[in-house]
Amino acid sequence: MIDFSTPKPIEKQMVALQTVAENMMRPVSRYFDEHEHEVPWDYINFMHMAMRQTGAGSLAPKEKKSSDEKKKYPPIGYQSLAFMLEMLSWGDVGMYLVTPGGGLGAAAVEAAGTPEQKAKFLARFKGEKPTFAAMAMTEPHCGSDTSAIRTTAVLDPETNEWVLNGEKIFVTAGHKALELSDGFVVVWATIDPEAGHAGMRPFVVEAGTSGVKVTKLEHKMGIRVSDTAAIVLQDARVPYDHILGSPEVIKKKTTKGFKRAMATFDATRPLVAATGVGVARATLELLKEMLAQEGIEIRYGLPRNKLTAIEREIIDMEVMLRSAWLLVIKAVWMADNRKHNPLEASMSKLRAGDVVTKITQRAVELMGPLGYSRQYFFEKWFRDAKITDIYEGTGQINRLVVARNVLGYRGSQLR
Amino acid sequence: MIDFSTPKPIEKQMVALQTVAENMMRPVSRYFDEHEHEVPWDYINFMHMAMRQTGAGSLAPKEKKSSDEKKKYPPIGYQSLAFMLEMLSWGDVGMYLVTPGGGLGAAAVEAAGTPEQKAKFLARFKGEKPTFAAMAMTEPHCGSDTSAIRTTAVLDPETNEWVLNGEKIFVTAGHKALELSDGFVVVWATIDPEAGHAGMRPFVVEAGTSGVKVTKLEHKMGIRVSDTAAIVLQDARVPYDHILGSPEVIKKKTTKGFKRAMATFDATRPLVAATGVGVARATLELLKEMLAQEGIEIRYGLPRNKLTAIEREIIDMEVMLRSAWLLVIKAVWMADNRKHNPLEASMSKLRAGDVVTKITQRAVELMGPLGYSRQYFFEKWFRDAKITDIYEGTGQINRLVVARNVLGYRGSQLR
Amino acid sequence: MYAFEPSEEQQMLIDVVKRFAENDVRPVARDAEEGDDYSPDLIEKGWELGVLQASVPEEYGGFGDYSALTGVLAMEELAWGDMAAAMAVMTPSLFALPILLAGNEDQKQSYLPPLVEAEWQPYTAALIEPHFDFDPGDLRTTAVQEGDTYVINGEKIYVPFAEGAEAFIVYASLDGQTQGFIVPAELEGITIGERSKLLGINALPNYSVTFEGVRIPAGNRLGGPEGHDFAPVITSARLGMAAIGLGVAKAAFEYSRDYAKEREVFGVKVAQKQAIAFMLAEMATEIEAIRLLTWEAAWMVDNDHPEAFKQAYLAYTGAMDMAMMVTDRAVQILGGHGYIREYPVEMWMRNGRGIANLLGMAMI
Amino acid sequence: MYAFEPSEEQQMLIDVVKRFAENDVRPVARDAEEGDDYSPDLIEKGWELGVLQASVPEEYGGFGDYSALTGVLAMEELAWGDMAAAMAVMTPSLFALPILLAGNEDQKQSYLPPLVEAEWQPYTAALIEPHFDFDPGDLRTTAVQEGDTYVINGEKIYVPFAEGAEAFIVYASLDGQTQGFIVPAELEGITIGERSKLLGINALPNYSVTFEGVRIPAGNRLGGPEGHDFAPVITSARLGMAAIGLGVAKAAFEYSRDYAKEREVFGVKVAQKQAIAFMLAEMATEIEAIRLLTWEAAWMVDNDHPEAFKQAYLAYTGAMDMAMMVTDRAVQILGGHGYIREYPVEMWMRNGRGIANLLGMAMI
Repeated sequence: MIDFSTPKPIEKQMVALQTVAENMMRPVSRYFDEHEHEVPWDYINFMHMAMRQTGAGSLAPKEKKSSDEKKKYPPIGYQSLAFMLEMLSWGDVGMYLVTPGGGLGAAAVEAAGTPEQKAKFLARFKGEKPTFAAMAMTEPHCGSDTSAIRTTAVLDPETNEWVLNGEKIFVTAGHKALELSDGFVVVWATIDPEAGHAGMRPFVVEAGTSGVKVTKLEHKMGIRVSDTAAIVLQDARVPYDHILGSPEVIKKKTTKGFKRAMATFDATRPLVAATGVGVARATLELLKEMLAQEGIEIRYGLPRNKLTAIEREIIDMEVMLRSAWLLVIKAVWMADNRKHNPLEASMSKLRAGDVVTKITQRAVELMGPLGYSRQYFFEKWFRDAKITDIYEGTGQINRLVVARNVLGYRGSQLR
Repeated sequence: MIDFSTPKPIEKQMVALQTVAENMMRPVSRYFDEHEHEVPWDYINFMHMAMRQTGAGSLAPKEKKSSDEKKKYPPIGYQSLAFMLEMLSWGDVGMYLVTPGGGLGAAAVEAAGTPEQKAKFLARFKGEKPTFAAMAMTEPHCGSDTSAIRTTAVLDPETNEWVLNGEKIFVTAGHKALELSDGFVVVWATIDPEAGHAGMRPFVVEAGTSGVKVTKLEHKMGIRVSDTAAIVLQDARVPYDHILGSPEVIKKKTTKGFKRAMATFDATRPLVAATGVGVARATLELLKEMLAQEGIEIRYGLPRNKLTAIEREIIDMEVMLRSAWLLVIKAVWMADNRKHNPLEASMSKLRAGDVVTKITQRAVELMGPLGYSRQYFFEKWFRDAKITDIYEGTGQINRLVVARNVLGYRGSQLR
Repeated sequence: MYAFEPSEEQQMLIDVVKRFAENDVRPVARDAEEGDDYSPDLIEKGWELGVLQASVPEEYGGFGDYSALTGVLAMEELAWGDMAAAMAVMTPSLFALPILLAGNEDQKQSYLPPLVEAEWQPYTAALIEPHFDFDPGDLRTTAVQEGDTYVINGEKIYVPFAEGAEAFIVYASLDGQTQGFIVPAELEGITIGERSKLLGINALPNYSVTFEGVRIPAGNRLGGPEGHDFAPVITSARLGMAAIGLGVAKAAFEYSRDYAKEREVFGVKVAQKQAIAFMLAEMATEIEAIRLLTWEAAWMVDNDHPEAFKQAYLAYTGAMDMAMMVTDRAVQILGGHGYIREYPVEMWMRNGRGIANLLGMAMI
Repeated sequence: MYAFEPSEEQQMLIDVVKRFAENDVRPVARDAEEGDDYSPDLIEKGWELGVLQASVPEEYGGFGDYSALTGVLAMEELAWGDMAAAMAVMTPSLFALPILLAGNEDQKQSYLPPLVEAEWQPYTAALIEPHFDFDPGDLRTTAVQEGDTYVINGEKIYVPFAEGAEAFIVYASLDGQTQGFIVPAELEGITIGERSKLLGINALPNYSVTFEGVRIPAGNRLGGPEGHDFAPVITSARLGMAAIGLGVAKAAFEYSRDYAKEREVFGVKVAQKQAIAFMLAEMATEIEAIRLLTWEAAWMVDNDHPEAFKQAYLAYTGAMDMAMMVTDRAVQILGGHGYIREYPVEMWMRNGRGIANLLGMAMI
């Protein structure tokens, strides 16, 4: 069966989320853009409360249901998340990024942790206070090339602790995870610098760990309300069982650990794509709304050579936007149904990155002098959009992934 | 001084060429498209006569003038050629390719030959009968990768002859050069298969050489009036002095010979670009003419968001076309003024390839059902255009060349 | 609930169509394009796959229910074999589907069973007109009511199998609205012109047809005296062309991908060059994106979704650009080989452009 | 005769401007954008390079002849330093150039020498209006003749240095034609609004200005009683923005090229990856293509070529797309570093988009 109907539970959820986006995000969106590094506590506290009440403890999909429940309703955890993220990003993608509940850090624990680790590390998101987690992968000298990571983890046999040393940058919500809440950062470090990817392991570094310091908050073009931290680890000690995954995997020098991290990307890439789609939809909707106020309606159905330039732009945008969204939905549907989806995940990410960039850039142009003004959201979304094609794998990295998949190549055959 | 005025001699020349394009080419353009491999002798004979009368013996730029003359008028040989090729291609790019006078083969002799070789090989183009020359580089197993050439040239010490063996494909006008006139083909062969580019040398193989055979004429998407030959060399023997260039260069195992061939490309690439510009201009002009008949005039000066979709397309096409042409002019101006121009040559070629492809493809779409019909030239130019981005270095090869130049990289640093 | 896998029945249909496309169509497609046309046997074999029949309910001679989605799935595979073959095999649907989608009960009963239950027959339709800004919603061919008849005047082009056709659906402007009319071929005032020569799909015989004072009974108006909504008809045409665009693009993508994996340059496979690999990645992504858009539009049609008309328009718009982009790049990846007729990609590029120009020559 | 090398005089001007851009502007550009504005000293230093002065004949206080081409060459270098700085330094030309190009002898004599011979002064112009489809050829601000005066009504935005300005050229629609009017700042009915906050060029103070029944003598109409042709004025504005686009794009291209040569990925330099190298190749080609188009348009202006208006429009159109494409790719090549304000490319991307939106804020 091919079916394009939105699951009912998601439809219900969207009503509430749209209210949040409209009433909690949009009204303060400009304020926090202009007051960089101020924290939108109202939104954060509200979301924390709301998620506790609805039982949604984190942004990661809910734990598996009993097999009985499963039969009644196929899994829609990732689909639900994609819709949620799209709508929140429609509200304000920077604010979405500071939604409490764990973000990419919790997703990594969810994807790579043992049941004990999940229990231990994820419980905090259901607590009294809003709590954050983050993922720390990038280092100053390396961007997309994760095999070049230099942060080291050495086991101290006396204390059975891991000792971490290194510097991480571009840690989304790192400040909130380590300094504004009792959260954690999942730090990728190597236990064998000679081994490349095979040596890489994820470690849970909790707030309050000595030797861990947020050294800088980046000033960014867009998504300014979201903190992007630089973190230095200097002889930071974490307990042995803070290395994510089962002990056998930990010891073997294989790339399994790394591959598991990549599997995290298969799950998170379509979600990042969804945030881009949200920004693009916001832009297109406002564009059409403002044109409608000028009496301009789009005449769907005309041959292209009878359209106005604006109509053609809008129609092209609609094609781009809808098809990007459908790629997202297919990718998360695959995730929900435990189908291997690196190809579809990267397709959705690269296309969403392209699409949101193009749509926001064209919208600023189409709106003429108004497009360039900070009185309207167009210019802000132009700035917010561009990160979609950069973080969680640039457009280039995702093209590599797609190419390898369609060509049947290993990484070594196509770099 | 920066100056964009067309030199007077070129302006004069263009009047005559436009007459040729309009009266000798356009009326038979469709006929020869539909009668593949028929030879347009009327055009060929006319052009041969005309060029003899005007003293232009070949398509290669005229020999150097005395230094007195030089002072009076800066050199415009390549510029003149670019204008000529653009106009003839505006008439019919396939027919331009069968213009007698030597084409790329003569250009190679011009660029790489000794004075004696030039005298010997180029005289024939001023003779009674129209004569052709061709360049044979590509082989069945290799396209852009000229270092992989397998055709061999071995010196027979007894006869002091070169013995050539191999197979060449995509030889433009090869049939006319070897079988329909007393012309020649410049065949690239290796004198040392282990040496890569350093072993490559150009050899003049004349019509009537035993062991040389045209084995196939390709059926092509467009430019059907131009013959594209496959040639087999089987113990083909040519005299020692048919290896182009001075003897010292010949003996040394350096890449000088190859680099000289590449210099040929610096000269010919903008000329090929010019042919693409000619096709693109033909398309845009017909498009505007047909729109004008429908009462559609382009309103230059309006903000883009007030244009119709057609106006915007036409304006974008004009931007593309004119700027591509200016890149061509700059590249040939540099050639005329003996400025090193591989960067500009490749820029003009890659952009012309893009531009003519886009313009012809969009024109077919814009013209709706008419665009797809063989009653109009749009569909023919769509087919003719695409080769511009393929032969004489694909768009990809030219991007490599441009990239190396802007990055200051050698070939080994960027492949 | 989202789901992205064809049903078992759909998959079976896809499989048989794919086999036909691969084993019967591909080997003769180039010769057909170069002038040999497709043999009646091949067209009949394609017809018997039952793509149209599966869309027609039993009461009208078929064995299924109309599903735009199933049609899209089958058409992509057919067109993967060859665009002209797909259009030739499916030409009778140009006549049957408008009747199924917009005809009244009487028309369905009269016309569908004899068409659907029999061998392939040249029933066809005339929509396209010879103007650069041809617009299905604003035709120059006119229908005027005169008493109990409609009089049709106008010029149509690219009418598949017009020569020798049994009957046409002719689209004409009636008081400014596009309406279909069932026109038997033997009526007076119909002149079949010369066979058209086109940029591509030359294996599909198609002709210009002039209608001069052609008079048909009022009952031949599609949908009966009150006429019909044109939206479902043009939506079906858009989805048909979008699906063909997917098929042509898939063919070109696969071929150029395989070529790039096979051929060497500078000591590695062409496909190992980022510039080529990225092209292929973008081609694959674009095809998949437009496929999903087309599927969703077809699903909307099947579910009477109010946005179906708009979505099919978007899918068709996306498909015309996608097909051009993908087929153009396929030629580029093959380089010189892309440009010669020994390889199929240049034909796919010519056909691929047609997605934009030939709306109305296929329906699903 | 074609030639593509600046004259000696032009090269000297390019060189001094380049030095200023590199040594004086670049080091403070980020701080200026983030709120510090440019110091009057820096603006004065830029002014004294004599870019405008070189375009004004001696009789009006300058030391050269008007040349659009020279202006384009200098403006590209200035904008390479910073777009807002280029616009700030050149703001007086928004007032002087229309008078030079379209004013009558009297106006030239009265206004040019005191402006050109003195230090930088806030003379400016008001063209842009707050509508999405703002069209310089179809303004909503109106001028109506009443006896010996014109009465101006309307709202303008993005007027550089409006706060504290000496005088404006205000563009308004007079009987449907765009005409310029010389408006001293002290007149009644002029209200300077708040400073505008924009996507980019925030170091350039600019304001909305409302004109309510502002009454000026008839002699203040640009060109005198018969008025003037608007084409040379808007052409100068288009070339000014195109040249700025070239400067911003060149800055972004060079920076991302150097970054790509420096930074390593997967064991090689980023620039050694075909995907990145090809991006850079296309950026370089596009910049050069639009540069030649802009040069040609400016050359046409200087040679009274009948196509100058159209060509400048094409150059400007090309420049807006080129600037966006190049600056967007520069950010992409820097990846995460492209997105943070520690590096300049994100600013260039925001400025680059402005080429399309800010027509009328610079002239050459």
